[in-house]
Amino acid sequence: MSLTTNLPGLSLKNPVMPASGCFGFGKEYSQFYDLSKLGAIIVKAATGEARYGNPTPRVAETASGMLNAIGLQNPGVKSIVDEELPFLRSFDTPVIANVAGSTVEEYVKVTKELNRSEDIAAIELNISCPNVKEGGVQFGTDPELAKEVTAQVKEASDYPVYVKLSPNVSNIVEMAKTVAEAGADGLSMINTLTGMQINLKQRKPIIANKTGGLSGPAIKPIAIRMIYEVRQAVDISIIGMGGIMTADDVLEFLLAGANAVAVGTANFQNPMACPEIIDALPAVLEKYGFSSVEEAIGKGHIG
Amino acid sequence: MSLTTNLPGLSLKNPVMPASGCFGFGKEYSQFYDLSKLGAIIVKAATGEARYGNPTPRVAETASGMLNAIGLQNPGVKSIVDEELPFLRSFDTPVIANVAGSTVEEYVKVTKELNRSEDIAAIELNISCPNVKEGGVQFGTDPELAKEVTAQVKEASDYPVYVKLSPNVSNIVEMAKTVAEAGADGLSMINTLTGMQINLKQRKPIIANKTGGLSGPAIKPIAIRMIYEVRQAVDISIIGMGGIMTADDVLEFLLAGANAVAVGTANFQNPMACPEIIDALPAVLEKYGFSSVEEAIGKGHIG
Amino acid sequence: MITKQLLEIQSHLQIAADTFEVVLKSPLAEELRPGQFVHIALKHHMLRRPVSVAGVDLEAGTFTVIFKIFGEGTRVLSTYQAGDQLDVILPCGTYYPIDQLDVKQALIVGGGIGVPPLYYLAKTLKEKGVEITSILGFQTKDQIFYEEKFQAIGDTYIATNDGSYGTQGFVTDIIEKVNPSFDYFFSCGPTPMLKAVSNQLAAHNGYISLEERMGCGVGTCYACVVPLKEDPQKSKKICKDGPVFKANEVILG
Amino acid sequence: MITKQLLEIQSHLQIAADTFEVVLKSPLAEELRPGQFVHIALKHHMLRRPVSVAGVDLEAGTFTVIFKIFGEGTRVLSTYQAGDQLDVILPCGTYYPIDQLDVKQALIVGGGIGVPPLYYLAKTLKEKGVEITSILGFQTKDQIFYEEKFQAIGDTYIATNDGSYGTQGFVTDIIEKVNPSFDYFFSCGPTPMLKAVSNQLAAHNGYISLEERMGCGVGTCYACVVPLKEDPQKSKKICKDGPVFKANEVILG
Ligand SMILES: Cc1cc2nc3c(=O)[nH]c(=O)nc-3n(C[C@H](O)[C@H](O)[C@H](O)COP(=O)(O)OP(=O)(O)OC[C@H]3O[C@@H](n4cnc5c(N)ncnc54)[C@H](O)[C@@H]3O)c2cc1C
Ligand SMILES: Cc1cc2nc3c(=O)[nH]c(=O)nc-3n(C[C@H](O)[C@H](O)[C@H](O)COP(=O)(O)OP(=O)(O)OC[C@H]3O[C@@H](n4cnc5c(N)ncnc54)[C@H](O)[C@@H]3O)c2cc1C
Ligand SMILES: Cc1cc2nc3c(=O)[nH]c(=O)nc-3n(C[C@H](O)[C@H](O)[C@H](O)COP(=O)(O)O)c2cc1C
Ligand SMILES: Cc1cc2nc3c(=O)[nH]c(=O)nc-3n(C[C@H](O)[C@H](O)[C@H](O)COP(=O)(O)O)c2cc1C
Ligand code: FES
Ligand code: FES
Repeated sequence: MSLTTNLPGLSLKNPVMPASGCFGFGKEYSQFYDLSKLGAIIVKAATGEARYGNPTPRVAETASGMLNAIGLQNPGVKSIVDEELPFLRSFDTPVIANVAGSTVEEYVKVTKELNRSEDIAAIELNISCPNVKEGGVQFGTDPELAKEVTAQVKEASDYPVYVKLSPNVSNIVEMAKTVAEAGADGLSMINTLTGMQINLKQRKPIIANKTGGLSGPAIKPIAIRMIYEVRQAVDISIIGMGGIMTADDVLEFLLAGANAVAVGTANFQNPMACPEIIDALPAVLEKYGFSSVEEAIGKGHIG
Repeated sequence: MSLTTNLPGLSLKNPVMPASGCFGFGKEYSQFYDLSKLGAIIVKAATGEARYGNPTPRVAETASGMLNAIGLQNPGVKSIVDEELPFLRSFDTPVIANVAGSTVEEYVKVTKELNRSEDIAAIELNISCPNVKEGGVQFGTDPELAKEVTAQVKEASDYPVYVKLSPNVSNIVEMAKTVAEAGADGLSMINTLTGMQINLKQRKPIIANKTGGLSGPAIKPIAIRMIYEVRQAVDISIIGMGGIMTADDVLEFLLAGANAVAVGTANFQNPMACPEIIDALPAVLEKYGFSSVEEAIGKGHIG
Repeated sequence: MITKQLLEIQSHLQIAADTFEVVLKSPLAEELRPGQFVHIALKHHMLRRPVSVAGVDLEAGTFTVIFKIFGEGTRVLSTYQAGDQLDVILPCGTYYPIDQLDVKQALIVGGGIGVPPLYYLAKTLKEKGVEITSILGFQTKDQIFYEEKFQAIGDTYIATNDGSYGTQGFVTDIIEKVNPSFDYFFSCGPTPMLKAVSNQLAAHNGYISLEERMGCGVGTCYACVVPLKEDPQKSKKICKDGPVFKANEVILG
Repeated sequence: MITKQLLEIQSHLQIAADTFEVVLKSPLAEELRPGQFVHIALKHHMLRRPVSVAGVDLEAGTFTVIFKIFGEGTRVLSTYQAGDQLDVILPCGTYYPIDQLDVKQALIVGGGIGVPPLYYLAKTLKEKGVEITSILGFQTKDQIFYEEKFQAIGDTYIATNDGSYGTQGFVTDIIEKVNPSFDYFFSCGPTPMLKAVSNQLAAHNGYISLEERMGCGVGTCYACVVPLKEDPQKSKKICKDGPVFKANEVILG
């Protein structure tokens, strides 16, 4: 059973990678298993300078999901390139850096700084973080801004660029087309949906930032729908994510049209989620009549 | 403990009503309990003529939610006015009619036909049904169309008009402001989020219509966030809904800013959901220090 | 009167591969008629699971359902034990209108998990003095259940898809071979089977029982409709107007 | 080495109002140090629940946790029984660095569910010959647990918010009244208590243990940070760099 899948700049031994923000820079989970097992690794967002992020509480639990408003806390791109990424060299798996910012200039600056690194294989352009006051989600919901930032980052980057789309839009296909035309090598979808939970005792939102991003199985139907629709409209590669917990879920994303998948929230519930899903995938593919991962991609579009 | 709440045209004995499409026209659930118990009843959508709706399967189960693509099946507004609504006369609870259509003309026609009925207290203008090919969701995602249909229906209606918003938008506050300015007496939010589930065996979407509307606890954080945001921007009444299963959930919606709430999917899991929630509500309000429903409305906005 | 009840499981037995027979005690057991179903809630699942009534024991005040593990919900159901409680809506839907029919000889045609309701029907007909011929289809030998119970009621023929037991092939093959005589046929099973049987027996009077994914199970949500032959723009609800229909009444998908 | 393990519950006892003591068997029990926590998974819940280690039995290869029902997750945990299995990540976080400290007299200040880790700490200190004074706060009398166990280790004072037992008021009232002598204090409890205690004892060396809502519990997600006094734009992760901090190291919210 071949699990390989090929995307621009990424020849993956299997289609499963941890999602940005749910795996730090790999150190912690490397205590649980050999990271070489992973198809790839998407690391936590990098911004131009170190960021503190939002006040706590930053997470809340919801029905089949969770809210988070970390607010892009990270040590800044320089420190990431010099102190975090080298650790991942020792593993036989490609690394994807996640680029964030408040202005087009910051996105470009981060991208250029990442060109310095030889530890990455691609960048994921995060225009969809709903948890920061400036930038973040606006880039992901306004096609003009999305186009601008994509074009400039693509121009600046030595690596293939995957644009990470926000699901908080009226028309996901329009956004996908826009960034594809602006030069994106691939898409990454979906980021979280903006949500809120109110603490009945305290009479205020649980998350200090008030709103947070909803992730987990709760949003899987929305992710599948968006990937399915985008797959029919653009032909660049898609890294699919949103609520993946099992190898069955991975196959559902492949059928919808994803070329590879990322696993986010599931890592928190089960630090062994990624390797367990990878181990289970061959049997699931076989059960549903597929002889490879590549064969399954986009096969949910008949009828 | 006073459970009353007052909205335009609706003096409710309690804030809990079944949501449109999840209660038919009341007959079936009247076998389970006395419908007079309910704060109000929102009945299934009415269109100008009878509609068959979508092919089956029309529903699927998801993590803490469900998808549906009924496609506005209904016997047509005339038959609803003459044959369905009179049944609800015998109960001591106001009825809200749900108005749908493919064109502004159809919406207006349905509204005028409903003026004939003496069995309703308000109408809910459904500009957000994601499951019909024409009309439906476009009205709910395009502010210009939403404004137009709201203004015309308001003009045509003898009853207060609650506009039911779609959550499938980049900017819910803009939509709310737009319909408020166009004359809406109240808002009803949220309708379902567009989603999909793929059948791994059949390699195609489970729902024959491919996409369906996601409802249930999975979407509650999105509903709460949208109501909270809209509450800060417009001051017309809000009927809140999306994933309500318990009296705790009702209080969360009140704190977010809803003046009353609707219960949809929960009815399917538990036909006694509405009366059980109503019975549990006084103790929940007391537990969290409220002496009436009205006192709790909007109280989650401190800090 | 349809109600929601918490019912205690009296017994819970595996009777074939992935197939379980569950006996539930209910004050409403005696009201359950052949063809009706019950709608079972599962914790942590939004939607209930419809399962047909496979028999009623009036003295014990119990009824039986038989289900096969299909997905997650039926898998959860299979882990229950005697003494556990189930949240059930019952009785749901219509029944075979056998009191209004003048039946002397009945042909029973069932496939897979369509077999359980037909056992209750066949037993009830037999008690009224009707002569029964049963033709039952299963995928493989290890999936067969209730063969002896059917045999005790009348001539019984079994088809398996893989030929591991009885006739290899479909129920329609047996109907053609055996050519039983009957004045009404009653069929339940997967839609392709119902279609084939209805076509084959188009010249006869018959009733079929349908399945569809359900939301409410009580008639409010319009999830479970089936279009009518007389006017495909009209439909009936399987959960309320069905699951039993005249064989020529509806369009099978 | 941090790992995820399926651990069997050896005993599960209610020890005070809404408060349960659970003993778990694990090959890693001996590695668990005072101050560390374990991260417990619950079916049908996305996030794990962090609970402190309240004791270790080296011979039995078991450790103890004590939790109070707070919301849905701890309610579910309270329904488990001996023999059931729990999916647990352990050991998590840092511990009180008692091996590096020169302690002769320790003051233990705990509030509510902050008390359990302090019992393990106090017992360990006592075994090293340290003299212990414990000041514990609870809401009401029926919530008090482990009083005798603390008493067996050293002088123990109890405060209750409502005065239903011991001193009415807060642990800080007792500290003021008793004025115990100590070279290090160790405190765990609700943040307002930690703040009050840290202020009151600002002139002393001490360690506190913090709580925050967690995502991963292992240091990857940045959910559980606390800002540092030396530079509030810098932070540490409670799950990995904590939960134990020097009393003057972090800014309490
Ligand atoms: C009127 C009626 C009577 C039935 N009687 C029986 C019976 O006696 N014995 C038996 O084994 N099965 C019976 N079925 C089928 C049974 O309801 C399904 O096998 C069961 O719902 C599958 O649930 P799951 O969670 O295992 O599968 P999943 O695929 O995990 O279920 C997902 C969703 O799809 C629905 N679903 C999937 N397959 C079906 C189906 N064939 N029909 C209706 N809903 C479906 C489920 O109810 C659930 O909402 C009957 C169905 C109907 C409509
Ligand atoms: C390091 C650490 C050690 C702890 N040790 C203990 C202990 O020994 N005994 C004990 O009873 N409790 C302890 N707690 C608190 C315990 O984790 C919470 O009471 C518990 O998570 C509440 O879960 P719930 O499902 O009952 O509440 P819910 O409110 O339903 O939980 C919802 C979400 O909020 C989180 N949450 C709510 N309150 C807290 C809290 N105070 N701290 C962290 N997360 C919270 C939950 O983990 C969950 O993710 C500790 C917390 C931390 C951080
Ligand atoms: C705690 C947390 C932090 C996240 N941080 C980032 C981030 O820094 N950059 C990013 O692009 N996405 C981030 N995400 C989004 C995830 O990468 C992923 O798109 C989303 O969670 C959906 O997948 P899931 O349901 O599997 O978690 C974060 C998600 C969570 C839960
Ligand atoms: C089966 C089904 C049918 C629905 N039909 C309608 C409808 O006809 N008109 C409408 O405005 N909303 C309709 N809705 C949306 C609900 O009224 C409600 O807005 C939504 O389901 C969210 O609430 P819930 O999570 O409590 O179900 C329907 C929902 C479901 C599940
Ligand atoms: S399942 Fe709701 S109408 Fe049949
Ligand atoms: S909980 Fe994830 S970093 Fe602490």
